Amino acid sequence: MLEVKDLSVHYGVIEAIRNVSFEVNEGEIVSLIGANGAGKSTILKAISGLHQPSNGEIVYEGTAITKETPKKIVEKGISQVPEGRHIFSGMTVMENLEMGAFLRKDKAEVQNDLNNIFARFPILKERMKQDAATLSGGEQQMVAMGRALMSRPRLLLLDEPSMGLAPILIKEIFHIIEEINQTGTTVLLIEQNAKMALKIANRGYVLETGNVVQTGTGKELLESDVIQKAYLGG
Amino acid sequence: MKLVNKTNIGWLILAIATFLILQLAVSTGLISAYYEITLVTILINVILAVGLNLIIGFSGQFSLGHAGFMAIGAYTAGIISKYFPHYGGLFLGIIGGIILTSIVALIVGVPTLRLKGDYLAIATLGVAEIIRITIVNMQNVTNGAAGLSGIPYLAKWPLVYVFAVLTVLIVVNYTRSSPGRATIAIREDEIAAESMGINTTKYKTIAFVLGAATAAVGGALHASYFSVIRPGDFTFNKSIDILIIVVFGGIGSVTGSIIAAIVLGILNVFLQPFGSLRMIIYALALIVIMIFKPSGLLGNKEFTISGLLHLFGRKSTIKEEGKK
Amino acid sequence: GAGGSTADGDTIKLGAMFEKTGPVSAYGSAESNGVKLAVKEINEAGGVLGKQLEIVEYDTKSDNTEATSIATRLATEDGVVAIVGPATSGAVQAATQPITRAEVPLITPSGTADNLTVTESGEVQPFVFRTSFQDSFQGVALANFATEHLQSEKAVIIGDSSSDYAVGLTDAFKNTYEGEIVAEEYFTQDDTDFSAILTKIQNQDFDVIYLPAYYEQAGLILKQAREMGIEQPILGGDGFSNQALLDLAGIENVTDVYYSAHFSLENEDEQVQTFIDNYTAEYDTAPDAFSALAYDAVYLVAQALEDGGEATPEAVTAALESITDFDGVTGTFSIDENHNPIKSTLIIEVQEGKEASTQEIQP
Amino acid sequence: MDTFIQQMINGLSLGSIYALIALGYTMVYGIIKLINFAHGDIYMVGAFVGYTMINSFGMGFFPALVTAMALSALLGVLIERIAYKPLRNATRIAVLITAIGVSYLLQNGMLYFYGAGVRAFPQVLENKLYSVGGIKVSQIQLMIFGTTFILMILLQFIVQKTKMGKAMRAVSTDASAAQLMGINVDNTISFTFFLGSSLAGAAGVLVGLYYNTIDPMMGVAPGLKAFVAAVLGGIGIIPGAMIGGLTIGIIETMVSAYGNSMIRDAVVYGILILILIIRPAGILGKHVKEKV
Amino acid sequence: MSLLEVKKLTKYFGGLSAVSNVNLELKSNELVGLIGPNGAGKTTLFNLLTGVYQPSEGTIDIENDGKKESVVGKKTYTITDMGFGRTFQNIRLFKDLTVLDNVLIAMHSKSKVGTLKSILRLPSYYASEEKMKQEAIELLKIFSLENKISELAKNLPYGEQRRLEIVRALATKPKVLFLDEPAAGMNPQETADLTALIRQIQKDFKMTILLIEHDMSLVMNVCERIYVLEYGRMIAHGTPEEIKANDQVIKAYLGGE
Ligand SMILES: Nc1ncnc2c1ncn2[C@@H]1O[C@H](COP(=O)(O)OP(=O)(O)OP(=O)(O)O)[C@@H](O)[C@H]1O
Ligand SMILES: Nc1ncnc2c1ncn2[C@@H]1O[C@H](COP(=O)(O)OP(=O)(O)OP(=O)(O)O)[C@@H](O)[C@H]1O
Ligand SMILES: [Mg+2]
Ligand SMILES: [Mg+2]
Repeated sequence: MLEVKDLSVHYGVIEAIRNVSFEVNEGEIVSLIGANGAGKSTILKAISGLHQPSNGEIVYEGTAITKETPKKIVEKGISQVPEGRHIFSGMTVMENLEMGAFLRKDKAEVQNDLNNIFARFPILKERMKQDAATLSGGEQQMVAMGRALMSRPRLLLLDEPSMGLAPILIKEIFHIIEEINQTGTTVLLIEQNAKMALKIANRGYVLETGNVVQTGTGKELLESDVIQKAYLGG
Repeated sequence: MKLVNKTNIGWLILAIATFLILQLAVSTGLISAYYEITLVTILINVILAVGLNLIIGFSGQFSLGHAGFMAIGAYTAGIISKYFPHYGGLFLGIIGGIILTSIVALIVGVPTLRLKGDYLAIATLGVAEIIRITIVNMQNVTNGAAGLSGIPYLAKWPLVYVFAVLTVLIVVNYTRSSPGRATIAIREDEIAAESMGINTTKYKTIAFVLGAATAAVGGALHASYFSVIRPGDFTFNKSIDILIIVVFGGIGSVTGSIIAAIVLGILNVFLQPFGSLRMIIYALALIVIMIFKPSGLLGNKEFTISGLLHLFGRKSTIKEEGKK
Repeated sequence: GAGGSTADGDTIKLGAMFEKTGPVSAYGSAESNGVKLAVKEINEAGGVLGKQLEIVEYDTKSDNTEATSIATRLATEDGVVAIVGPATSGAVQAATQPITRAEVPLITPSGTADNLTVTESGEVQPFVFRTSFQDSFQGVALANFATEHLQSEKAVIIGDSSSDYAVGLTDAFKNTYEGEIVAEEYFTQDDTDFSAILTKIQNQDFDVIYLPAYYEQAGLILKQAREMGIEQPILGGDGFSNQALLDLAGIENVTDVYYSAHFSLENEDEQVQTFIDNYTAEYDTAPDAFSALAYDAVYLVAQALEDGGEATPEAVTAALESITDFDGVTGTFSIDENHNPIKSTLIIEVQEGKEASTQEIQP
Repeated sequence: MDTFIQQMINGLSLGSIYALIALGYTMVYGIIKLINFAHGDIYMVGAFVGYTMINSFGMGFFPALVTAMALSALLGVLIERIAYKPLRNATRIAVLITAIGVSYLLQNGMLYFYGAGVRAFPQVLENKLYSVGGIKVSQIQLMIFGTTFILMILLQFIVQKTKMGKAMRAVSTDASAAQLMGINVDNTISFTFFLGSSLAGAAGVLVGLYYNTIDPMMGVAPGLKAFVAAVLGGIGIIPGAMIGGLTIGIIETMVSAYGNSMIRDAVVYGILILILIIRPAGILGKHVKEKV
Repeated sequence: MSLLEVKKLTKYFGGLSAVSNVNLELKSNELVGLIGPNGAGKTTLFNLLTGVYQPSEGTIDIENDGKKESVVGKKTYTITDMGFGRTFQNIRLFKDLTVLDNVLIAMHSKSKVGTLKSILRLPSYYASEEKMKQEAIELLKIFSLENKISELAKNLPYGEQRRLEIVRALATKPKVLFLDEPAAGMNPQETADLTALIRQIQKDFKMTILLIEHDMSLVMNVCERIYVLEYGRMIAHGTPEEIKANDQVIKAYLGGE
């Protein structure tokens, strides 16, 4: 479904990632793991069209989207929960969620999806009219997640969705990711919490200072020694 | 202990050398009467811009009222030195201007500096307008809208030069000290600064008052050098002119302000013959420069002698790479 | 310095410095036009002392510091024999010191403050001249006119607090006027809405409005006052003297308006009519007092050049001091010992936008 | 009492002019956080377009108004694309200087081509004067007040309720997240300028007609006043611009009417500062303490 | 007497009570955890303690030289001076300044360097400047940041930024240190390193630490006691073992396995 070939991205003169290649098949959960600064978020930015890669190709369902605008990419069904939440301050929780459905025209369905999201995150329903900027960190994370789902993505890009969440919610989030996946959304997941990420992932890639250094099924990676040491804390 | 360190000596030599070169140029007629005016205008602009940079660039407070403080300095010095037309009178005037301006800045600073961003800009703009209108209305003292003329011409260029160097020295010393760092921290993140134990109001006020005081010096020298001042010289536009120098040089860069004052001063000389086209060219230049150098000439970096060497060093390596 | 070196060249350089951009650019631009027209005419007629005049012109941006800089540039770098301009008193003051040091004469067409040519302590500025009359003369003339011809006893003053011109006229009027001044209201140059002060004075008892202001605001005040139903006569200075006054106020509103003027568009004088025709042909708009005064200033310099017989600043200065019976479009005048023109003012009465009568008042 | 009511009306009509200019100002301001110093000059250009259309092309008032709005809008978009867009990632103050540059350019460009003198705006609408018990209101005054009020409601509706408006707000708080929602940031900002500048153009024609005077520098003072009004009402808050504009208009009038017209502006700024000290985020602004 | 005593602390935001009726006590040299679901009011509690927000009700007292002093109504910088240091949930470093400057700024209020002295550059100024620099570098060494003193804060990797925040808070010489999710965004390895570090500073500096964290591997490892907030109310308090076993906490926060 998504194929990233020899992708290189620069910030000015800094090369954030170099010749990264990986693929995501329809219906999979694929996890990217790696230390801070390895370039994980950069890859997602390149896929969403927020940052132009300097080299390489991104192919989505057979067509190259490397040079497409973010808008076109969203229209094609790719949605992202960005690192650091990036919720819209000055807008209410409700408006934030509605923004997720910006390109959708099927009003009734949108309402339906909104209800589903409130069912998943009941606290958001309570905070519906509150300025999203004043939400707690975890609540904001839920808004960001809900907002991405509102576009009914076919491919969902998640950048550290469990960051700052309470343990019970982390479990819930991973549960939700699996659920979303089962209802037909393909997921590309970035996580610090590699253990949980690899547990639900079909496959995973390990990134180190801009390079893919290891790949395998979630299970294989979980069990590999190097991974155990470097990312799972022994 | 470290009073005589390399950097200080370096700058001292630079300041004296510049002075001697200028002196030579003036006495040989290389700098004619006309270029002397340009020189003094640049020096006064340096004083004004460095002071405003302290407020905007270092404490991060957006002030649009610099012309008001300049006006207080100019009028105080103008009036006093008309009474005592000798250097004693001028210095009395400058000191009086500094004191008066500082008092006004303190009075307006304490309540308004808690305003943020553009709200503060409007408040300071208002203060400057109030100062100007007060001057217009104090007919007996200030001669109202017609302004003061015949102010004794005492601030010859060397004096202005000395004041410019002093101003730069004071501002640089301040910004590169512990209180100065505290001030910069406010610019970076007010809440974090406060959580680090910094009395933000206090340091904002210090920067504001210090900046205002330098504006008073600039105004006083302006009055003495040009002999004529009127309220119309200190409008909002004047504040904008100084702001342009600050931004053009680089917000938070003292050397940037100095370079920008020089560049814009020289640009003005070149543009003068263009008549009414010149403002069009100037406007275009402003736009183009900001588009290509949005952070100003120096960004928030300082021009240093070692940096210059470094730059040349790097350039030469680029060249070598090119050869390969 | 370099001042006198032009005598050897094939042209005589004449400096011009005007407020061509910035807040008072309307006056500076009009004067610049007057200067250019005069120089063109002089050159077409063969020049002065057998040489062509060449204008070296700069824009002061309506900024006084810039005026100092430019005056210095003209006087010391460009080698002009004389400088015409600038339009406002402040700029003239800013230019005085440099031109005095360089000993180059300056003739301001419309710097009207009393202390331009004579300092507060009574010394004559040796190199500053003007072609307009000074604020005190005009203010006194208007005050007397108000009493004698309008029989007014109670006046309201509406003045521009941001312009020294208006302040000068106000002061002179207040010092001379024999009646009572029942109210003083002020506005600034940027204002377009005068309803507050007009509503305020409407209820007061007065028989004349004294309006020392330039035509831009005066026109709007006339319109707003008349539309509001204020019908008392309105008296103003030479700042009214521009065609735009009628356009702005609307012809029907310019009634019972009196103002002092240097020249009148209705003047039958051949010289004046030629000037008006040439100016209109050149710039597609009728000249105003500013352009006329600047035009005269150039001819004044030309005459001084001829009189002095030498294209040097020294000769021009000396000749300017002794000019008598100069015949200009703004009247025939001599320069007095204080470097001011001795000329009479016309007080023009306007009814329904038409000049109804003119009266000459001698100084 | 009559005088007081008349002065109140004077204040309201002056204030509604400030408000009219401030509306476009505050909207642009609210969306891209730029003090668009050129706004006052677009207003000036609008007035000149209207003038030219009526004088040289013999248009009627309404066609001239529409043309002025369209051309101003186009100018606004053009300015944004050329002068502001390259500075998307620069500091706000850098863009502010660019805006000052644009402002100088428009002023001096018009000065160059049209000359510095004032022009009388053709009086194409008959200005009826309504008089009720000694209190006078003119037709244009009512028209300006009405236009301002309707535009305020319209703008508020657009920004708060329409999809475009929501996109505008989203772009204003987080442009990259807005892109992730499928919003075209460039188009949204252009639209903002389109709307804001067309309002400025309309204001130019209306005010030109009302006061009967236009000149290349006419945008400077109202531009500054509109900026002050926008801040006073609360930055980016559309009804705030209206309230800010009216407040300033009324204070100015009242100071002239019952105080000393000589110190009018000083009093206005004094009151302004007091209001800001009491309400640091403007009259309608909520002083939200940043969530830490 | 305890070092910090919080009684009946309440904070309303409009109708919402983000913190309600909270009692909390810290003794000298203690390491205490504060956990609770997202939006429970933990960060708000920190903000109340440090004067960023003013409480709607309740008291906060700190012991100073044997005397009880209230911090309610005081400005944040005064409270910092009285001995409260903190880090922020969303990192708030002085991004465009160097690592060293970040630390020096935090030392400023205790250094008492006068403005006039700095401008005139008296010899004593250089002495105190030098001393501050040395102290700052000492602190940075503890966190292995001494090689990065002239890097800009924003160019540090995330984990190091978190550590720098802690150094900066320590530089204010606090009696009590409030850490708000110091391990957020760190991988397990980095979290383990941080755990050791927190233990060490508590020992070396004899400091009282109150720690907010969602990472149970950190909290349960280092904390002697733990407070649990939910919907602004304190729902539990006890040793890690007690908390782990507390039904209410499991239901609201930990989740069952
Ligand atoms: N806007 C930017 N400008 C310059 N450099 C950047 C920028 N964004 C990221 N980088 C650099 O690119 C590299 C990769 O960053 P990226 O954010 O993709 O890492 P990451 O793997 O997502 O890390 P983390 O786990 O901290 O989120 C880092 O070295 C980072 O410093
Ligand atoms: N300034 C504010 N205005 C309005 N509500 C606020 C404000 N600050 C916090 N809140 C609300 O108070 C509640 C507590 O927020 P707080 O940030 O303290 O939660 P937290 O316990 O730190 O959560 P997390 O673990 O997710 O960071 C939240 O519901 C939040 O929406
Ligand atoms: Mg990342
Ligand atoms: Mg929190």
